[in-house]
Parts: sequence; C-alpha cells; structure tokens
Amino acid sequence: MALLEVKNLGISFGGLRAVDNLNMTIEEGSLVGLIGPNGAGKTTAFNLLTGVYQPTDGTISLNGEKIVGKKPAEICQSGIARTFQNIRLFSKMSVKDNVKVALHNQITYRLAESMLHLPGYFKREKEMDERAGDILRVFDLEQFSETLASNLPYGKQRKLEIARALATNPKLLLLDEPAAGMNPNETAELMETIELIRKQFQVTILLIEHDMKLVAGICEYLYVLNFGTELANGTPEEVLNDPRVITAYLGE
Amino acid sequence: MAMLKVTDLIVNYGVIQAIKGVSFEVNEGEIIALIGANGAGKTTILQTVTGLISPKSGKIEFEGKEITKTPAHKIVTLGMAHVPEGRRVFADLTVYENLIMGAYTRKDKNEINESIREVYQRFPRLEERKNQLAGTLSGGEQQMLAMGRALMSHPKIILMDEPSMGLSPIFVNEIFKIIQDVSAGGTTVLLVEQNAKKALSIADRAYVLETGSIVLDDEASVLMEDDSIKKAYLGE
Amino acid sequence: MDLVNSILEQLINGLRTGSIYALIALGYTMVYGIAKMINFAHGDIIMVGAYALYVFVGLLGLHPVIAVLLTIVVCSVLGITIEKVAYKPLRNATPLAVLITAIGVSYLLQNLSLLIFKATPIPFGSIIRVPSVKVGSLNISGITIVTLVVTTVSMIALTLFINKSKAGRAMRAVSEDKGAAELMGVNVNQTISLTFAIGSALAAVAGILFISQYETLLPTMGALPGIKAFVAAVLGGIGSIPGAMLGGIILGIIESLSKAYISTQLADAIVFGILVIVLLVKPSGLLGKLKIEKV
Amino acid sequence: GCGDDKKDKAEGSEAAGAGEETFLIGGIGPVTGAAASYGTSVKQGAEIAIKEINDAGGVKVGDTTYKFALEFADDEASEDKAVQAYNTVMDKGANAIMGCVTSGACIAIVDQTYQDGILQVTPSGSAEGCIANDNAFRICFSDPEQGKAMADYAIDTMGLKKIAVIYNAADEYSTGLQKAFEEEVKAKGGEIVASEAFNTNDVEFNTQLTTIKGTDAEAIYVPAYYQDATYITKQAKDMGMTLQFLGSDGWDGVLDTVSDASTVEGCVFSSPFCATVDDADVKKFVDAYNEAYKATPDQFAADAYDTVYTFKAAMEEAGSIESADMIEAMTKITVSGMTGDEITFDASGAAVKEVKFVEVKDGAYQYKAE
Amino acid sequence: MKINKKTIINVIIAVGVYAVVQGLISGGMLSRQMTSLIIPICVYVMMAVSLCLVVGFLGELSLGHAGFMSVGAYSGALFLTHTELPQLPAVLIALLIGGSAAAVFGLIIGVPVLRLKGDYLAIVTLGFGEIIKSIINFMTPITGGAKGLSKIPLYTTYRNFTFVFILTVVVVLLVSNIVRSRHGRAITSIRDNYIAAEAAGIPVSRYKIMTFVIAAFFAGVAGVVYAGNIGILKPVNFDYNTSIEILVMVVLGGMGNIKGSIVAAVILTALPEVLRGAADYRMLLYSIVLIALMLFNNSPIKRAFMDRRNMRQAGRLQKEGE
Ligand SMILES: Nc1ncnc2c1ncn2[C@@H]1O[C@H](COP(=O)(O)OP(=O)(O)OP(=O)(O)O)[C@@H](O)[C@H]1O
Ligand SMILES: Nc1ncnc2c1ncn2[C@@H]1O[C@H](COP(=O)(O)OP(=O)(O)OP(=O)(O)O)[C@@H](O)[C@H]1O
Ligand SMILES: CC(C)C[C@H](N)C(=O)O
Ligand SMILES: [Mg+2]
Ligand SMILES: [Mg+2]
Repeated sequence: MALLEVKNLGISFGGLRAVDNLNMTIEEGSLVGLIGPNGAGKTTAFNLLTGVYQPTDGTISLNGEKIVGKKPAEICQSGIARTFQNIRLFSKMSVKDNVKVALHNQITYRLAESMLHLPGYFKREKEMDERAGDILRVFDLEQFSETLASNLPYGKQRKLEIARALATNPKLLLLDEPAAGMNPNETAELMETIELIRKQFQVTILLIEHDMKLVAGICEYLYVLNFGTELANGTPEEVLNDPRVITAYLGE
Repeated sequence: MAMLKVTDLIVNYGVIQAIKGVSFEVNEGEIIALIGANGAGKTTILQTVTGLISPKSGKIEFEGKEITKTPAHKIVTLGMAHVPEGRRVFADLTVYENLIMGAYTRKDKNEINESIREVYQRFPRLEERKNQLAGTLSGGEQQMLAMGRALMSHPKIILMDEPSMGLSPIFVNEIFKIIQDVSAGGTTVLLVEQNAKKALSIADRAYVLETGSIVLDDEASVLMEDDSIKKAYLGE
Repeated sequence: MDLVNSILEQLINGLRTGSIYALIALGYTMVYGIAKMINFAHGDIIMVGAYALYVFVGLLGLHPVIAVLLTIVVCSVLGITIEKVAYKPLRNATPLAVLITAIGVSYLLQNLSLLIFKATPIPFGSIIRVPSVKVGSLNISGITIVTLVVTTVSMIALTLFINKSKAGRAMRAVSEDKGAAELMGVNVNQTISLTFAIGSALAAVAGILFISQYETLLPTMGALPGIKAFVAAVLGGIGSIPGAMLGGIILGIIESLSKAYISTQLADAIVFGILVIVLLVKPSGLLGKLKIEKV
Repeated sequence: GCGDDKKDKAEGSEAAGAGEETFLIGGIGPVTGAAASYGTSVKQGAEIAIKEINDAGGVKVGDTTYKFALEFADDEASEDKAVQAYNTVMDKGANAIMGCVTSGACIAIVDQTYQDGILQVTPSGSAEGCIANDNAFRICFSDPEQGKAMADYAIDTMGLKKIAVIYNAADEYSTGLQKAFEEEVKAKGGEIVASEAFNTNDVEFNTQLTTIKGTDAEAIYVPAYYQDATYITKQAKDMGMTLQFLGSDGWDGVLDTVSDASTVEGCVFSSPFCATVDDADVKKFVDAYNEAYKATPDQFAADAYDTVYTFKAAMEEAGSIESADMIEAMTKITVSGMTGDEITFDASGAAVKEVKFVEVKDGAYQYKAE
Repeated sequence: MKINKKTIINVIIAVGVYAVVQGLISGGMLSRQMTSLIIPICVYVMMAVSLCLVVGFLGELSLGHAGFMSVGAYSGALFLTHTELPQLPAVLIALLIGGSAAAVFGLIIGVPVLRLKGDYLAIVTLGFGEIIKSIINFMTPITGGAKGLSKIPLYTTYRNFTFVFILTVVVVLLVSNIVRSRHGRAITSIRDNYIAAEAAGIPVSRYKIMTFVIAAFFAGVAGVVYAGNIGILKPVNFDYNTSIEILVMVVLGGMGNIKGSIVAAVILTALPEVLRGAADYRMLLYSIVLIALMLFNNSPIKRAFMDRRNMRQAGRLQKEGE
C-alpha cells in the first residue's frame, strides 16, 4: 500500500477551480516533485493535504487512513508535516523554541508538571533540548539556537522551517519551494541536506520547486500540474522532456 | 555622471552593522547586478536607496541630487521604482487597483490606461485576474503583479529585488527578457538576484557583496569567467 | 393596534439613538480601516466638538454656521495633532501599544475638559431647529431626521471617497503596507493625517448633533457613545463603512426594543448577547469581509 | 506637608496667635470621573463654611482657638480608591472625616473609621449602611425616609393616584428611593402604573417615556440626580408629555443644567435646600459661594457646609477635639444650617430634620407651603 | 545553569520585597496611605500577570478580564459571608471557589475565542464583561444588585500581608512556569503564527480555551483577595474601565513580559496615589505619564538601550560558551 493516496481531489474558490481531479500515489520512502506553472495549484494541493483547506471533492488517504475532514493539527499528528511558501516561523521565538514547539506531541508531560515544574518537566525538557539540538545540527543552525527566528537571514529561515517540520516526526514531509531565494551553491547544499534527512529521518518527501536543477537532481518521480489538473507524471527524464511540459512550464 | 551614486554607505539594524561602507554607481541605461549570498545585505542596500531605511552614514545621489535624507515617496516622484523583496502587493486591493497604485505619481489618465495595457500585454495572467484580490494570487502571480506595478510609474531607474524568485522556469526566462526590454526602453536597472548566472548574462556590470561589503566589481562578462565567482555564486 | 403603535414608536426611538451611534461609528470605522487602530479617544473628540460648539455659539456668540465650521476645524486639527504627537511615534510598535496610548489620550482629553469646564454639566440649547414630522400618529423629531440625513450622506460620501478616489485608494494601500505604499509615491504621514482629519471631522459633526439632541455638556459625555459606536462598528463589520451605519442603527433599535419590552437592566446584556451571536454566525460582522489568509 | 487648600485658608487668618491650632477635616469624595460634580460641590461648600468660621475667629475650645483646614482626597466614587483616600487624609492627621460623598465609598470605609474611632459625618451618603457604626453620622436624608416622604406628599397633599417611576437601577440611591416610594404609594392606596429603569450615564430616555405615555399615569417620580432629570424632562417635553414630575433631593441644581427652564416648570421635588429661598443666611452662603466659584451651590454644597458647622458644634459641646468626646456630643447638639433650621442627630446617626418640598415656578425654586 | 542563576535572583528579589514590606508594616513605618496600597498592588499584579498570559502570550486581546475578577470576587465573597469556618480554611476554600467559578466563565468565553480574531474577539470579551456585570446587577437578591454586596469578612487585608504575598508569588510562579513549558510554547506559537502552529501539530482550539480558563481562574483568585480587602463589592467596579486598566499594565509592561507586567502593575496602582499631592491635576498628570511611558517604551532611546544590553548579554553568553 502506498503511503499517500490522493483520488480525484478538487477545490474551487468562487468560480475558480484551483485544483481539479488530482490523483497522486506516493510510495513510502520516495522523493517526489510537484511542479507546474505559477498559479497551477501546487500550494493549494499542499493546503488540501494538510487540512488548511477542505476539498470540495475527492479523498486523501495516508497509510490507508482517510484524512479529509481532519484538522491541520490532527493531520500533523497522523504524520504529514510541511513548510510554507511564504515563510511562517514563530518569529518572536528563539530558533530552538521553534523546533521545540514542533516536538510538542513527541515529548509530552502534563499541565500540572508544567505549572509546578515537577521532575518530569525537567527530564522531558532536557530530552527536548537534546532532540532540538540534534535536528538543528543537521541544518547547521545550532549556533543560532538562541537567536530570534525573525532575525535570521532568509535562507536560514527556510532551513529552520524544514527543521521544524522534521521535528514533528513526520512520515511524509511536504516542502513548498525550499530553494526559493537561494543561490546555486546554497541550493546545492540544500539538496545534500534533503538527501541526508531523507535517510536519517526516514521520511518520504513531496516537494514543490521551480529550480529544475534541484528537481532533476534529487526527485525520483514528478507530478506536473497545470490549471489545477494533472498535465503529466513520470520520472524526471520522462517529464522534463515531455513537450507539453516544455511548452507549459519549462520553455526552451 | 552616474545616474545613481552611493558613497560609503553604512546601515545598522540596532547594533548590528548590516552594510559596512558600500560605494557603487549606476550609469544611465545600464543594467547593474548586485549579487551575494543570503544575508549579505542586498535588500538592505536597495531599501536604503529608496529611503525605506535611513542609513547611519554615507551619501546617496540620484541624477546629481543628494537624496540621502529624502523620504521614500519623494524619491519615487523623482523617477525611481522599486520591486520589493517578498512582492508586497496590496493584498486587499484588486490586481487592477494595485496597478493603478503603481501610477500614483502620474496624472494623465490616458497615459496611465496605456501603461496598463502594456502591462497586461506583458503579463496576460494579470489581465485574466484583474478583479481578483491580489492577496489570493499564487506566489508567481504576485511576483508578476509587483513587477507590473513598478513599471506603472514609468521610472527612470528601477530597483528589483529578486524578481525571479518563485517563478516557473519559463517565466524566469520571460522575466529576464522583460528586464532587458525595460532596459532597452531606456530605463536603468539595478538588479538583485540569486540567479547570478542569468543576472550576469543580461547585466552590463555587477557588484559582489559579502557580509555588508563589496568585495568585487567588474564587467558582468568578466565576472562570469571569474573562478571564485563561478565557484561561489554560479554553482559550477 | 396599540401594540403595533407602541412598537413603531419604540422603533423610532431606536432610530434616534441608532443614527447617532451610526455617525460616530463611521468615524471609528474609518480610522480603524486605514490606521488599523482602535482610536479609543474618538468618543472624547466628540466631547471636544460639543464643547467647542458651546464656546463658539454660547460664549462667543458666533453665527451657528460659522461655529459649526470652526468646530469641525478644531476637531480635525486636534485629531491630526493627537496622531502626530501620540500615535505616530508608535507606528512600528504593536497595535496594542497604540491602543493603550489612545486610552491615555482619552483620559487626557476628559481631564483637561474637567479642569477647564468643571464637573458641573453645562446646559446648551440646540442650534438645530427643524420641526418634527408627523407620520400618522407617529412623531419623528426634527433632529432625528437631520441626524439620519447627515449620517446617510456621510456614509455615501465616505464610501465613494475610499473606494473611488485616488486619495482613498492611497489610504487603503497605506492601511495594508506602509512601506509598499511609500514606494508607490504615497506620502504615508500625510495620508494618515488625512485619515485622522476626516475621522475627527466626523466626530465633530457627531458631537454637534449629539449636543443638539441632548443639550447637556459633560466632560465624560463622549465615553459611553464612543464605546457603543465601537460596538456598532464591530457589529456591522469593522472597517466597513456601510456596516458602521447598519450596525449603529441596529444597535439603537435593539437597545430600544429590549429596554421597552424586556428589561432596561438587561438591555446592555441583550445588546452584547446579540452581538456575540451575530459574530459567532458571521465572524467578521454583518457587512465585513471575511479575510481568508492565503497560505 | 500641607496641600494648597490649606495655605489658602491660612492666609485668611494671618494673626495666628498663641494657643491657636488647626482642626483638620479629612474630606473624601469624587472630584474626577463621572461623579466629579458631587465631590466638587461638597469640597467647595465645605470651604465656604471653613472660611466663614475661620474669618470669624475660629472655634474656641477651652483655651485653644481652632482654625479649620480641609484636606480633600479624591476617591473617584470608587470603593477601593475611597479606602486609599481615607488613609491619605489620616496620614495628614485628620481630626474628623467629612465623607464619603457617595454611599458605596462611604460603606467601604465605615468599618475602618470605626476601628480608628474617628468621627465620621457624611454630607451626602444616603444609604443606610453609611452610618452603620456609632461613630458615623449623616447630614442628608436617608433614602427610605425621603422616598416615603415624597410618596406621602404626592398622595396626601397633591392628591395624585397613578404614578409612574423612572429610576436608575444601577444606583443604590435611586433604587433605595424607588423602593420606599413605591411601597408607600401602594400602602396608601395609590397605584404604580409603570416602573421603568435606566442605567448610570444613560442620556436616552425616550423608550421609558414612550412606555409611560401608553399608561394613564398622572405623574412621574424620578428619584435621581439632576443630570438624569435634565434629560428626562427635556425628552418628555419634546414628546409632548405634560405629566407632573416629582423628584428627589438629587434634583437640586436642575435649573442650572436645563437649557430651557420651561422643561422643568411645575416640577416638585423633596429637598433640604433651595438656593433661591428668601432667607438671609442662605443668601449669604449663596453669594459667598458664587463669588468664590462662579456657580450656585446645590444641596451637596449645602450639606457640606452644614457638616462643617456640625463639627464646630460638636467641638464646642464636647469641649474637646477628641473624636470620642465629639462623637458623644453629637446627639446633644443642634445645628442651624442651610439644610435645616434645627438639625439634630438621633442615636442611629441620622440627621433629624424636616423634609421640605420645592417647586419650580417661573423658572425659580420655591418652597411649597405645607 | 543559566536558569538556576535567574531563579536564585528571583527568589532573592521576592524574599527581599517581602522582608522590606513586612518590616515596614510591623515597624509601623509605612504611612497608612502606603499600607492601603499593598493589597491592591498584589491584586493587580495577579490580574496583570494572568491577563499577560492571554494578551502577551496567546496574543488575543481581551477587554473583559475584570468580568472574571468579579465572578471570582462575588462567588468567593458569598461563600465567605455565609460560612462558619475559621479564617484560614474559609479563605482557602473561597479562593478555590472564586477561581473555579471564574474558570467556568473562561470556558464559556472560550467558544467565541475559537471563532473570532483580533478586534472582534476584543469586543466580545468586552461584551462578556458587561453581560456579567448586568447579570450581577440584576440578581439583586443574591448579589445585592446596585447596592452592592457588603459585610464581607476582611480576611485579606494588609494585616494578612504574608498570606496575600505568598499567594501572589504562587500565582506569578505558576504563570511563569507555564510560560516556560511545552504548554507555554504552544500558546506562544499560536500568537506568532497560528497556521504554522496547527501545521506543527498544536491543537490550537484546545490551547486557546485552556489559556482563557487558566487566566480566568487566577483573575477569580485575585477577585477573592480584592473582596476580602475592601469588604464591599459593586458591579460598577468591574466594568470595562477596570479591564482596560489591567490591559494597560500588561501592554506597558511589554507584551509577553511577566516581570514587566508586575512592575507596571505596581507603578500604575501606586501612581494615582503618589500623584495625590497634585490635587486637581492628578488624573491629568496620570494620563500624561501614561502616554509618556508608552512613547518612551517604544522610543529609539529605549531601543538603543535595549540593544546595547542585548549586546552585552550576547557577549557574556558567548564567553560562557567558550
Ligand atoms: N484563498 C484563495 N482564494 C482565491 N483564489 C485562490 C486562493 N488560494 C489560491 N487561489 C488561486 O488558486 C490558484 C492556485 O494557487 P496556488 O497558490 O496553489 O498556485 P501555485 O501552483 O502554488 O503557484 P506558485 O508556483 O506561483 O506558488 C491561483 O490562481 C490562486 O490565485
Ligand atoms: N529588520 C532587521 N533587523 C535586524 N537584522 C536584520 C533586519 N533585516 C535584515 N537584517 C540582517 O541584516 C543582514 C542583511 O540582510 P538583507 O536582508 O539585506 O540580506 P540579503 O542580502 O537581501 O539576503 P537574502 O538573499 O536572504 O534576501 C542579515 O544578516 C540580516 O539578518
Ligand atoms: C452625592 C450623591 C451621588 C450621593 C448619593 N446620595 C449616594 O448615597 O450615593
Ligand atoms: Mg505556490
Ligand atoms: Mg534580500
């Protein structure tokens, strides 16, 4: 059984059919790209997968379990985490706390333990600190632990978003244009990081990206959206040489 | 005489010095690229030039006139437009209204309508969506709108902060064509780009910024062949 | 028949207060919509307007028309000054900081007027003498009609101004992103000043009509209508100009009906109860746009 | 240190000789906020009396001559501020307390004044709880007393039968009067045809008036303050209502706040004081007040004036300025003042004085003949 | 390491404040005016700190905090006036009753909190405050209505300073403990970006309600102390003006800054008393001081000062790290 199964997914905004009859199957452990022209509905598809928007039709199942209708927080707990195209960090919190928020459901203790700072609190907090440190280290952000998230430069903010998403211990990680605003070197570095986390955290990854170097470089399979519907899918070689994709998306 | 001349610019955020004494020039009709890693200070420089941030010290001249202390809205009137980082379209205004806002400093209704037509020609997607609230556009559509809006003021010089960010490959090419077009139409361009390869390929000259200081500047074609640049910014 | 008549009369009573609330709410909503701040001092500018009119007509004996114009000028200048001195330095602070400063300004205006005009209420006869109109057995007072007309005209003018004029568009741009508006060539400070000038001018008009209706001046007279108008603005959808008018009138009518047929003591509770219900059903008020955040 | 007020007083008596001391009155009441006018009246009324007494040489108790001084603390008519205001005047060394002006605040401090054993006289706190303890006295009428008196007068003297009431449900003074009035009217066989409530700071009374208009009421009783009365009478007139209005002592001053005297023409209210009455003492007080504050004193100013004279009488009777002695003396004294010719105090601490009725006639107050 | 040092300093401050105040009280060195400020200060500290949780950390504007306080005050006071228990157990139970009753109202208000945002929520909280007030006023037989509820045993006056002080410290401690825990982080993340918080698995609705309930509970506790200090309760004391006063403290203290809220609560409670010497100009000065403080708080001077301090701290941290 595939990890994620999307069937006939669709949503309208007013008269606009932003996503229409979308079908996707994502196998456990794969790294899949979602590409398509601006406004094709890629981000909207992410929003549907994570419960930010409710689809007007279609189903989504994760490990066979239907997740349509669940709240975003519940979907996160079922195992889907994401980053945002327009960065959404907890800007007035430290880098480390950003990650610790995401550990909320991983390492828990009770309200009473919070209020009274009982031993459980210290033990669990220490665990959290260690886990957060581990994750930050992967992204080379450890030295910024105490920096306010909003004071990080753009590129580092993107990394922190990924770190935070990973901290929720997802099975499926959705990345929305992770390389936007990065220069080629930084992008190359990011590609390595993505490969690394994929192995280290054993996550399946679905990413949106306009940087074809990245897409061709790391994705194993691609879905192409155009005007809300599927234009093509296949391996990168197939898709990137598909004339329809070239006219609609890649250009010469 | 340089159209835009920046001398010894220093900019602080609180106690952090983001720009550490930067000088550069943009001549009329040129396309100048400003490249540098994340956090190098590119955005800060553009914002200081258009008056959104006031510098600690240094001098900014536009067409021979000092504008260091001139408020941003007056600078715009002088003929400078800025496509800001992160697009910053007016989310609650329609696409059309956003474009009209771009022509805020202009008076002639007919000319404005003419400009709108031009923008729609360049970005047909915007015409399709002219009555949609800008906030609900996709990322790339917003980028087009930000660009179109800046062009609406018929600027003498246009400052662009990562105009290709978030655009599909076909559109990235398109955007760089548009920049060349705009330049050919007589508008001077100061371009900040992560896509250094593309930027250098259309630029006349370029400056390389590293943590708040300019470390290199030369003809774009020369920089393209520079090994250190190739390694650091072109990903080769 | 009697009951119908009584209900009609109570409706007209509701219209009477409602039209004043609506007028005040227009100014509230206007400033909120553009400056994105709850101007708690708005009610007190109404008070200043009322006292100003009293000074011009009652003490200096000016012609009412001149006095009205001067009153509007005084309030506009006051509004601009308050903005410059107390709100502008907080442009980059949290909106709550501005809210608190506005509360400070409200205290300041009340206590200044307490020092100048003392605590004893000052009587001041209406400068508006419009005969009341009889519709069947119902009597609609002249001032109610004047208020309704002024409020409606202000609402239409304001709506057109904000939506259709260049300055109005600039205001909306400023309300969303000051930096980007500045990049379009909009003088942000001037635009915000204009917003406060218009808002305060509306407050002046409200003050004039208020005092013409109730004929008594008190330093604290603006506080309660200010809060009520705030409620009205929210009920109608804060930021929405027609909403402010609708909210004001509905508020007045609910108040009047619940006082008449349920309980005066519980009238406030009923008004707020209805407000809560309306907001639960329509979280952005009656005519407010629900802002969907694009993710 | 002493406040500005004290210095002003001191000027009046420069020849401060040997054996001369100060008797400090601690005044408490609202001089800011919505109730500011009451506190201000009280403060000013007391100042007139103090100046009068000091100018006349002060109060002689044994060998010492005492000059009065006033330390007036703002309580914003709030309970917690009243406690702080009380403690402030105690810090300043108050010898007796005049206050609080409003009932709630007064009740908030009665237990403390009792513990401190200090003489407390409230000029205007009319609720029963204000004089709960032995050390506390009141100059004004109590609410039940006054409401009952008005009901008696309305039915017995004025011959009214069907009466409507508009009262402030959020105010204890108003509800106290309303309750007593309605009970007495019913007891006397009259009828309360409507009992309409309003809230503090309301300015809109059309709703209540419309309801009353639909009844066969002959009169409307408004136990409330003059601001409320101002709005109510005006709006009634605008509606074309011509009912007889009845009021309480809070109405005093109403002529100064109506924009058109004809709106209150013919109204009758119970009052201890009337500024325009033809009486030499009253005239002297009114003139002095007018000169000092450019205003006509209302009942609260008169109450405060009498409070100061009460202190004087108690000092003289006790032959001491010790609170314990003065408290004991209180039930023995008779004060002739603005709100009564022969005011005495009963054991409960209430002032015993005649309830008088005032009518507005030709734009002036006038005592109703009994 | 770092936390411990801070904790020690806080303990020293708390004990120091207590010792000084208690010393002054028993030494009779405090003026009566100052004495009568002690309990109100404690009450407002509790109010400000609890509201800080909602406004500063959850980021929701609440204009009805005094409503919770009144529920706590009335229910606690009703218990106190009717119980025969000795003082200490009576007060403890009253505090629990007051807090719980207020918490129930916090729960009720939680419903709109989930649907509404920003200023809409603000007006609804203001509305709830006024509704509570109206109802208390209406229930005359129980609450005394406009006359107020009087003859409340004075169990929490300055004579019981030790008790009230400990209570205040406990409230402050509990609130700041929550803030520095996973629950507090969840609350703060909602403030910073609720969409991202949801995506990170935070059950936003549950935490919003929880925050209101906790804040209401402590406001109720503060209300009981208030009642036991004054002895008389009137609905008008809990109108929106009181809510606003508390909000002013929170904002002045710097949003999401518990220490700041405490300092602001102390300053703003004491300020009107300190200004008594100014006689007629008192409230005028108060408003001017308030505006000036707000402007200063956000002025470049202050920011430069804070920047420099942050720099020094950062420097120190770095050294420690080395
Ligand atoms: N909340 C909304 N209301 C109205 N229209 C919307 C909304 N969200 C998205 N849309 C529209 O749906 C379409 C798809 O948007 P989406 O953000 O998914 O595009 P995208 O594929 O992510 O594009 P890009 O690559 O430019 O980010 C766009 O045309 C956009 O204008
Ligand atoms: N508002 C701010 N407050 C504090 N520091 C800031 C602020 N804005 C930027 N900085 C810092 O100033 C430096 C320069 O930032 P700037 O945004 O100009 O970089 P950039 O070259 O545009 O980077 P990018 O390519 O990521 O957009 C960075 O270190 C950044 O962290
Ligand atoms: C001055 C008045 C407002 C006092 C009123 N008699 C009361 O007891 O509250
Ligand atoms: Mg997108
Ligand atoms: Mg940048």
